[in-house]
Amino acid sequence: MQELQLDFEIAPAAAEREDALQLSLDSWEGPLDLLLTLARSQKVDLRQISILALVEQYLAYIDEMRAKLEVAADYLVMAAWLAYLKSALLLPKDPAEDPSPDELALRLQLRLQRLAAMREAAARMLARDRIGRDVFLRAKPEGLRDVKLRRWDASLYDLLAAYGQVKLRTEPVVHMVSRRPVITLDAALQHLERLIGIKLDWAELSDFLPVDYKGPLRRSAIASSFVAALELARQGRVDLKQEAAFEPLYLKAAGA
Amino acid sequence: MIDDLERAIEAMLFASDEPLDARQVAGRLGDEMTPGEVRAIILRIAERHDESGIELVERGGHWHFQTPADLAHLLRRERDDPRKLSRAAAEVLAIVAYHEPVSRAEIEAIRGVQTSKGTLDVLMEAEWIAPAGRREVPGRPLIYKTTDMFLQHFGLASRKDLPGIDDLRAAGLLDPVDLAFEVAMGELDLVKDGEES
Amino acid sequence: MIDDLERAIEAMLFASDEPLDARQVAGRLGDEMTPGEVRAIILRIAERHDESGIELVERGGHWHFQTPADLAHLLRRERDDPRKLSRAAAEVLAIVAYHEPVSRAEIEAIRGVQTSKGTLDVLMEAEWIAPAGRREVPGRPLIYKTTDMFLQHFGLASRKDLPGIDDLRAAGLLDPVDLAFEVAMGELDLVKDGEES
Repeated sequence: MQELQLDFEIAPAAAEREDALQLSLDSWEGPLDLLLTLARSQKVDLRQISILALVEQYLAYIDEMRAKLEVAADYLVMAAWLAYLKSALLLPKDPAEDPSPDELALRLQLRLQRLAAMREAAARMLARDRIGRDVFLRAKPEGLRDVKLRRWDASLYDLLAAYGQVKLRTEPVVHMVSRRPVITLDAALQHLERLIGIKLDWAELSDFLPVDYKGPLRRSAIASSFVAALELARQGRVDLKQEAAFEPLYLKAAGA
Repeated sequence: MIDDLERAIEAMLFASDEPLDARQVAGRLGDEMTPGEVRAIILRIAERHDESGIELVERGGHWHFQTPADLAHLLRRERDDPRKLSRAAAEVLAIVAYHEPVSRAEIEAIRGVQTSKGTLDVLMEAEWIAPAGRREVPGRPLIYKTTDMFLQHFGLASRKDLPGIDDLRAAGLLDPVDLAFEVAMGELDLVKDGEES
Repeated sequence: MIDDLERAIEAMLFASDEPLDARQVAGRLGDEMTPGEVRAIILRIAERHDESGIELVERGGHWHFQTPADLAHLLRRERDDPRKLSRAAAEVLAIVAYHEPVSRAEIEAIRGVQTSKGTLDVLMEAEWIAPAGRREVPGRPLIYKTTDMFLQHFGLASRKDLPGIDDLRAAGLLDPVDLAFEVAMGELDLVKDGEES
């Protein structure tokens, strides 16, 4: 893969790679970054680098740094791990060891390759023709605009109705309760008392209602007749029966 | 084939944040072009864009790109956004119509509730009411009246065509049916008024 | 002679302060053009501007006019200073672009270092990357992808144009280390098997 020098726009700390070894650790984006730069100094393809040589370079570099200043923990952790790797690579192979030092070295190499690939990709990306640096847009485009024209809707009726309300609101208020279609308990009692003598056998409560009661009137009649039936039962004048909850209610004259 | 100089000048005029004259262009090119030579090239560029969706125009010796005026409607798209007038606004409008000219304080006295500034703004935006001077009382409040647009919108020849109170009663608009409900709705409108302002 | 439709579309693209796609243009024209038909006309306009000082380019399906890169030296001014990126930000941006969608943990696995919150913030503020949902793994980490603004800024018609992305993919360099490791070990085993037989 082609090696590209990092774009000049990349932070100055990274700019002087060749002299990097003279710089402080602040120049590095972590131990892997330092390792990659050291690997690059071997001037070979990352696939062919000597991991052992790389480990030695890193350890030597960190030692040098530690003499001068405090080295961040993650660089030391890496150093310890690399020291372990180095000894494992140098010792006679132990087939029982898992993972083997060769596998660890391979993993390290793969990581370095991946970081190197992204570092080059970043440089190539930054080197593209960028808006504001290489290519330019119109400084003051007219712009496309969506203008909403608000239109208010109201009819003359709305207007007059609104005025009517204002007038009403400010007039003295008189409450009137309008008459609603109901069958009173008294009326139901009278009706039921009259009919109970005529029907001899069990009959459904609804059979006692006049057929011309419809809608709300009929509902009212059912309610008041039911209460009337309970009242007559209490007085011992009718018997009631119901098979189960919500089943039709039957009644007949008591003792009939 | 467009030559490099013409390309360069075209790009300059395109990217510049203000119109450029021939002298400025020549200066930026940095070589020995005279403003006259630059001008000749600019005219060539303008001609090339003739009849297209881009035009290069001269204003007081300075050149800039713009979109042709006959295409302006594409850049500014207007869309109707109809809205139902709120009940509060309808009430205020009715009061102005029946009692004009009225001040805001008078409107509030008639409505029996506070009127937000937003409600009057809506009616002025609709061009149904307009300020009609000031009442010569302490504080000199602004007074409002209805407009010709108002008469037009509501199909009235003049304000005299507004039905009188007796007409409203005859039309059932003053019936106290469901008064409580209407009052409740009025209170809802109050909440809306608060939001509008 | 350029027809009216072509003029209209050219004017729209020229006047717009952000890149437009064929669907937006069709919508604004307000008649029965399909995005495909609009696109054909856009390509015709782009071709007409070829080799001139203004070019019409496609970025992530959106089109805009810009100056050609080879004229940069004439147009570049000191004030034209695109956002400088730190090395960390440049790397993170590349990782998001080449691996998207990626989680922060995945970015860190490649870089071998923690990513400061500020780095992602800078890239999100530039609107070059944006959250793209969550990875359905334990912890449901947020994942990031690049935006159309990213493509525009770096002059990419689409992500396929990212420099060297095909080579990187073919070389397995966009695969995670674990996967690459399995592959490498598998190849080793194959070699060993071959040696044994």
